[in-house]
Amino acid sequence: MSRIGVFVCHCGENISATVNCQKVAETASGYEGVVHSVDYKYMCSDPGQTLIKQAIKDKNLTGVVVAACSPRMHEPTFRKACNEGGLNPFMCEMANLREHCSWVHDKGDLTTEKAIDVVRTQVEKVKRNQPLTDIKVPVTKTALVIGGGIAGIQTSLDIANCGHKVILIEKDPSIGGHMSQLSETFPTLDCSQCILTPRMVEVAQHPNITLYTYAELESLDGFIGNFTAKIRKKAKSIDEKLCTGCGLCTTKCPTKKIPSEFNEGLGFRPAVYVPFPQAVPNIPVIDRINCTYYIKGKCKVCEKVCPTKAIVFDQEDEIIEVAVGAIVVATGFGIKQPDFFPEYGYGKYPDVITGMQFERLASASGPTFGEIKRPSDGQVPKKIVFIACAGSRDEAKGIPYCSKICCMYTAKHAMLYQHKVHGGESTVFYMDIRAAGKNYEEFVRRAIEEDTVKYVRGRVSRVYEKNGKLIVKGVDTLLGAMPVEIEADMVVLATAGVANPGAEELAQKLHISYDGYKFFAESHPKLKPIETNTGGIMVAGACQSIRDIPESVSMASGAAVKVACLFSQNELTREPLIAVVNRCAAPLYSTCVGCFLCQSACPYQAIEREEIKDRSGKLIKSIAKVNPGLCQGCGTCVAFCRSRSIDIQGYTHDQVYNEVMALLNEY
Amino acid sequence: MSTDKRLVKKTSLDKLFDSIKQQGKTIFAPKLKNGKVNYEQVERFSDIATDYIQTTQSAKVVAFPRTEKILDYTKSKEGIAVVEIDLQSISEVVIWGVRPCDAAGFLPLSAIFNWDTKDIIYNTRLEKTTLIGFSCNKCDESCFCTSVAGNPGGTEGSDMMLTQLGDNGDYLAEIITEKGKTIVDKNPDLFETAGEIDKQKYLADVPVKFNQTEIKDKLANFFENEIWLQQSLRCIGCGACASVCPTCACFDIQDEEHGKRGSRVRCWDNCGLSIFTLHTSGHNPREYQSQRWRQRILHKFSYMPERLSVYGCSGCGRCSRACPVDMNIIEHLTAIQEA
Amino acid sequence: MSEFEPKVVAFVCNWCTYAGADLTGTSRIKYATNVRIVRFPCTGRIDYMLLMKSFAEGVDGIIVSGCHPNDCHYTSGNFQARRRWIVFRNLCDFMGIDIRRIQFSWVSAAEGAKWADVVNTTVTTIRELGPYTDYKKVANYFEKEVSHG
Amino acid sequence: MDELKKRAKELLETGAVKVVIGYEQGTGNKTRAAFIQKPEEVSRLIFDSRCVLNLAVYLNKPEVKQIGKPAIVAPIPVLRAIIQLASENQFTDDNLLILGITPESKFVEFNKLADVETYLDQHLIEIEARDKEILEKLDKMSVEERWNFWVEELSPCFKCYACRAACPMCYCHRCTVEMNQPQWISVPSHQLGNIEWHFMRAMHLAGRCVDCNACANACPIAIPLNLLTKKTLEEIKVSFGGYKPTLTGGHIMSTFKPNDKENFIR
Amino acid sequence: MVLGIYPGCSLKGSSREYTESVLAVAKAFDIEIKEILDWNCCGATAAHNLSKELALALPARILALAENQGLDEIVVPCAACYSRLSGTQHELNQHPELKSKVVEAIGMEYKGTVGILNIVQMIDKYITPNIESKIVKPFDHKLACYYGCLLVRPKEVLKFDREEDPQSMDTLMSKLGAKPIDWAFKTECCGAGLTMSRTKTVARLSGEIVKDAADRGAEAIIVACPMCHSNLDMRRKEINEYNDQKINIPVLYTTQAIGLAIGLDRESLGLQRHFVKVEI
Repeated sequence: MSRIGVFVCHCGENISATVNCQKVAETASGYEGVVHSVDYKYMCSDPGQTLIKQAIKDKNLTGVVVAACSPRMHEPTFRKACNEGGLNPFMCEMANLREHCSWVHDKGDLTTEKAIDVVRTQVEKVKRNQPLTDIKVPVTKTALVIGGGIAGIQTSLDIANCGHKVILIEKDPSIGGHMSQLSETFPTLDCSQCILTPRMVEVAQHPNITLYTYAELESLDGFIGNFTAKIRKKAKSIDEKLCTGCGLCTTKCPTKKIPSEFNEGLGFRPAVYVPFPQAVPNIPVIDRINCTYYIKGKCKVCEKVCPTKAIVFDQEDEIIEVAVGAIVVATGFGIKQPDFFPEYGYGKYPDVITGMQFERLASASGPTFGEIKRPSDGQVPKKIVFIACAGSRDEAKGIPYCSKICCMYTAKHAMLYQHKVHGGESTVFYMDIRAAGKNYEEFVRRAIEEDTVKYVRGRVSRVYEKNGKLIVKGVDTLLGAMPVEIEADMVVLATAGVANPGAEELAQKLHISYDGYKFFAESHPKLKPIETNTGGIMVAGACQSIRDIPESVSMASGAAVKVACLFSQNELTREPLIAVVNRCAAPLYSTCVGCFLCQSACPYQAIEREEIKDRSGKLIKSIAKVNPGLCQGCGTCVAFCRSRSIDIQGYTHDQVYNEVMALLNEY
Repeated sequence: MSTDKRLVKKTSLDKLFDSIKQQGKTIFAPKLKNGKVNYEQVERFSDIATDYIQTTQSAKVVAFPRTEKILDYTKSKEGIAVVEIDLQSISEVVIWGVRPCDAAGFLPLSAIFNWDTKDIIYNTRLEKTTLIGFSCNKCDESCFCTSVAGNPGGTEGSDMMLTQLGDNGDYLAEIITEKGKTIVDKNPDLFETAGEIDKQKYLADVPVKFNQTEIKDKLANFFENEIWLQQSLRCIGCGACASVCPTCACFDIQDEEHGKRGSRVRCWDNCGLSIFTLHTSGHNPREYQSQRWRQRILHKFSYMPERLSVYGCSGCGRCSRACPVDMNIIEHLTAIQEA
Repeated sequence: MSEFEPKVVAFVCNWCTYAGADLTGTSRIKYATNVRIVRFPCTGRIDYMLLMKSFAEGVDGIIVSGCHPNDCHYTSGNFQARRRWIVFRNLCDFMGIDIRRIQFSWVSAAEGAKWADVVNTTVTTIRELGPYTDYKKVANYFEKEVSHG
Repeated sequence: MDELKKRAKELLETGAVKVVIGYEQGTGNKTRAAFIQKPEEVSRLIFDSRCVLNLAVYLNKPEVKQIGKPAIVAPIPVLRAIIQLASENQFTDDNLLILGITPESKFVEFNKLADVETYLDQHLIEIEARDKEILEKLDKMSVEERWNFWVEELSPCFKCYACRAACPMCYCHRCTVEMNQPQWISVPSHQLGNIEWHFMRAMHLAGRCVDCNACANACPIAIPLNLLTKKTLEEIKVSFGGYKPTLTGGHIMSTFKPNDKENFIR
Repeated sequence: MVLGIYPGCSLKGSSREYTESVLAVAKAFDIEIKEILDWNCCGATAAHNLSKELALALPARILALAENQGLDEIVVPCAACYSRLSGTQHELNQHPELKSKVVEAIGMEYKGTVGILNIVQMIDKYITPNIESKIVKPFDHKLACYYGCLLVRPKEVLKFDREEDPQSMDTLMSKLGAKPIDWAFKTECCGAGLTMSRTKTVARLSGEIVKDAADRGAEAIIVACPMCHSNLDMRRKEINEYNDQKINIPVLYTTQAIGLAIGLDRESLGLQRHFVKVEI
């Protein structure tokens, strides 16, 4: 039998000015199961709380209703008081007499009646409350970081410096990401590699970081604090332990004319290669698609020249399994590729290049050693046109969003061009200049004012070649939509940043959501921009949305903090207000019939499959099971389950049904 | 009392109806709706269906309604206050157009409701009910009253039995009980004297399909037999058969509660449903449909004759007609007899 | 006889509408006393059978309210709920259940004034519609003695 | 038909299946389910327009499961039910063989559930004109008239649950009406409880009902309760682009589109 | 094989040769072309500037006529008409309430199910598959395929070729043995309806087109739109004045090019009607 205590708070006069608190308490004392009912001036005060604790002891209460302010205000207070009084904290409910009653209604019988009704619903609810205990989930204090760009590097270093183990995987042969390809960075124009490479080396040498390059996530199981990741280490055809990174194989490889990915196709690399001189690790891989040995079955020059016998042609992909407690996804972005801009002739005219290609041309380590030369004939372009928003903010191209970084790097490109080509003429076609960042606007102004870059506000309709020149047809909207035609030597497209081609597949492996553009979705756009909907998985950098370097780095550090918070406990403690699938005696075991339609309804992938087997191991039935580590307690599955086999603790069918009954009937 | 025989003119039937109606009685009679004929409260004689073999549901609803309130209660800290239903409030009912098998069904039903405790509510309802039977001049492949000791002109259970003498003919009225006589007494003009009439030749010819005594004997040692599984494979375990059966008497007691007030209600239950025997522990002694099918047959043809000396079947064939998967009771009983 | 006072139940989510209603309180915006609020974690948790039971137990009007699309605390509970309501409402209407008596709304934690408005307009609508006697008649089977065949 | 019988015989002879679930002649003009377990009994199998019982309902029956792997004679509604059930994890390719029957009563065997799914693309659910007319008639009524119509129609229901038993989609081991803590739906049959039961049944079938009419055919007192599921089917078509059973991709009512259209939320 | 045709005003007037060549080519490939009876104006550029409903009702009536006359598929050789008809069908299928309004206005049953083909689609579907065996004289010329503005736009409605740098005509011409040139004016504006009111503007716009084609060595310009044809062909005098250069490259319809390749009589293709003499 329930023994409920009702405590009606006056809240000074906040409640009692309009509600007859005494009458509320008196009426409540008449309800079946209510053994104690009082009103008091300030329930949340020390004496008020003592009143509750004392009553729990004296009257041996099994449940408490505090009729006071909003539970969003003081529920934790009173649950704590109950706990201290010796009652399970979840046996306490609040009736909202202040925000939902006294403050919104005038003094009168109707207001008091409403207060009585509200108290009664909570009495009937609390009678059906179950003592609950917080959920404890163990934590494996190793983080998996996916992607070795600047975000992945930063987050790995931060987590590792907190004293936690990190496994960093990178799909390419070297870490460094897009940042390693950049020439100089806005708005300071410091050399990208100069600031990045020390961090890359730090990663390689950090005792807490295990680095797997040329590796990708194969699959992921488990949940927050307890993931099991399978990692595919693609065969490099090199024994990493034996290789000293001397580079002999790469210089002797007879297949030398493979377009270099690192140089965006503007230079060449051999079939056994290190993507760039500062690569970490400094260990080559054999590109099996282009290697003569793999194509024709003979060559093996690299094997012959390797002083440490590190070449292993028959090496196979290796799958390793690691246990991790948290994951940071930092897989970066992709760049919209040719065919996308037939009107700009990208792919057709060699001197129409992307911004990233320009980075390589401008980079001291690039194919031209930093000299701006046309890819077609190696001439220095006298006139250059930069087209901003090449694809971005263009619904017709399917990319309505702003790629965010292009305004800045275009200004930088124009500036670099002006610095490198004296007397050169550069024009930037733009829609708007979006330079919201510390020193960003100043940087753009410098390009325009000091470096005399010509900014034309208008779009380019077409680029075509005529007599060895690239004719750029555009419009100057600031001069009354005047058509502009420029005979340029080179055109640079500030191509839209897009999600990585493999983003969707990866998201499905990780069970995280993604938006219509395949960027990974954050849990909340304002308040949880780093977490995903799947507990324990964070996002950092441009895989969530296009980001520049400082943003990526801050986000990466933010993700590291989230991971460190998680790892600061030995066990995760979570409120037990989560869904549970009922279990009952044989032969039913559960009323769940295993249709698993709840799985598609759950926003958190918290519903798993549980197999019930007899003693001989024969499957009796498969039923749903809620993973307490993942469930956030929204209850969507509950309302969806036809057989009502899932219920949500704290808002069970029995509780809410009787709340409604209590509202509408006399007791 | 010995059966008094009278003649009612076909053209007087409506007058008889109106007269009963005027006496303030509620009349239930077969009525056509959605292509099915069922007992409904009927206000006008012309609403009564004429062309039908048998109503979908049985007449038992009058004495044993599908849902009836037994008592009201109010809870308080002091205890529970109970108000039982007022038997006086039960109204006088006439069922018009009861078939012999339906009327005969009240015998096993009454046997169940009186075998230990006398069920006052049931008995009161039955007492306040007058059954005006119409014997059958037609039958269909589901009819088998003659196999269970009934016949298409059987008077058992009825208070008055009307038999139409040929198509468009007048009616022979057999006055069977005092209640029947009361009707005659109230309408002496409508009941003419009848000569010597052999009603047999006006009745339907219902062939005998099996021998129920033989089946009863057989069932005594038939509990473990594979026939139950074979026969019930296509049974989907609904309660259609029990709901339409004139002799099925299983009921459930439910409290319908609204805050401190509530009502205790008696309502039909169905042994065909798996939940019927489900224990709170989760154990179900009749876990499979075959066991529930066995129970249905054994109950009607073995347990009831043994314990109550009356067979639980009047041969109306409603279960076969209502069954969505064609569980034909004649076929199954014949198979048992032949097994 | 005193004027008809509609009984209205509101099923709301904890994160947006319940908080919004709290804000109505802190802003001291007055609204009709007829409404009683039942709190749920999310609109996705709200069971349509509760709406049916409310009518059966005698309410005259119902408010169901949660976070605006894209603002759900649980990201998609309100989207799931919206689908359910589309079908639910259609079926109600088809069965002759008066859907004018069910008001669905999105009220965010910042929309204290909107909450007061939703309550007041709903109460006014229901007051004009009068008590839901059609449903009450069917629900009140106490008054009927038996259900015959 | 001969082809079907031949194949059924073969399957039983080779032991590929233990039972063939099909239709046979029943009492009078009725047809009924047949469970053929011996090759020589395949001659009992029939198929014609009277065979409307949805045989998929037997696939979840424990006694039938105990016989062993079944082959099932499956006209379109049964095929639809099979796919929906498979999507609800009730069986896989391994434990079922499908002897399909085209709308022209031709035999077509399916090797995989996925083939059935593809086949059904050509046979999308279309509500019959006759039923559409009734739905339209009801739509034109006032709310009060519709309410009275349904009170009238549903009041006689005595809750035999034949509709539930005949429905392949109602396979829950414990139906919500059998839950009693809380008791969502009154056990006794009365107007309110009946309305609640049929309402809930229609909601539970929303996005799952394959429109086989088994429920209405099963009702001993001919309540047109399939109108409710038909109405939800129509609404799903209007609001979410229609329902077709699919093996993957979630369920209409457990998925959503952020731009689902409605005009009733303030 | 029966195909409906909606000619529109141009094909009955200034562009008779287009009609002639379409019919001649169709005949050569055993396609029966049935003109929609009682057709009306498609609304062209004027209607949608006045009233949205009118602009939808005019094409809808044409489509309804086609439906009611039992035509499942129609070819619309004029690019502007094609754009209007396709746009209307798309819009009405998307908006049922608009549809019912328009149906009421035209007073005819309208389902919106007729297949609408532009000339290139029609050729692709019914002619290209059988063309190889019919070619008697490969059309071995350098050609500038000119698409104009309406043939491929708007993409979301037509879902045909890519808007910028379209390729379908180029592919088609290659099949005839021609060498389409890569040039910059495929979809540039020809000046369209300004040909009457602002002839100078048209001369400049069309002039750039013709000049680029000529500069890149094209021997002919291939078009799929009567308006484009008029401007590039009929306005050649003004064009040449603008360019201050005499450019004689002819302008041919796709169907005329096909006709020549399969050896049809030049007269039956209406080549004699061009202002710029066709000498290839």
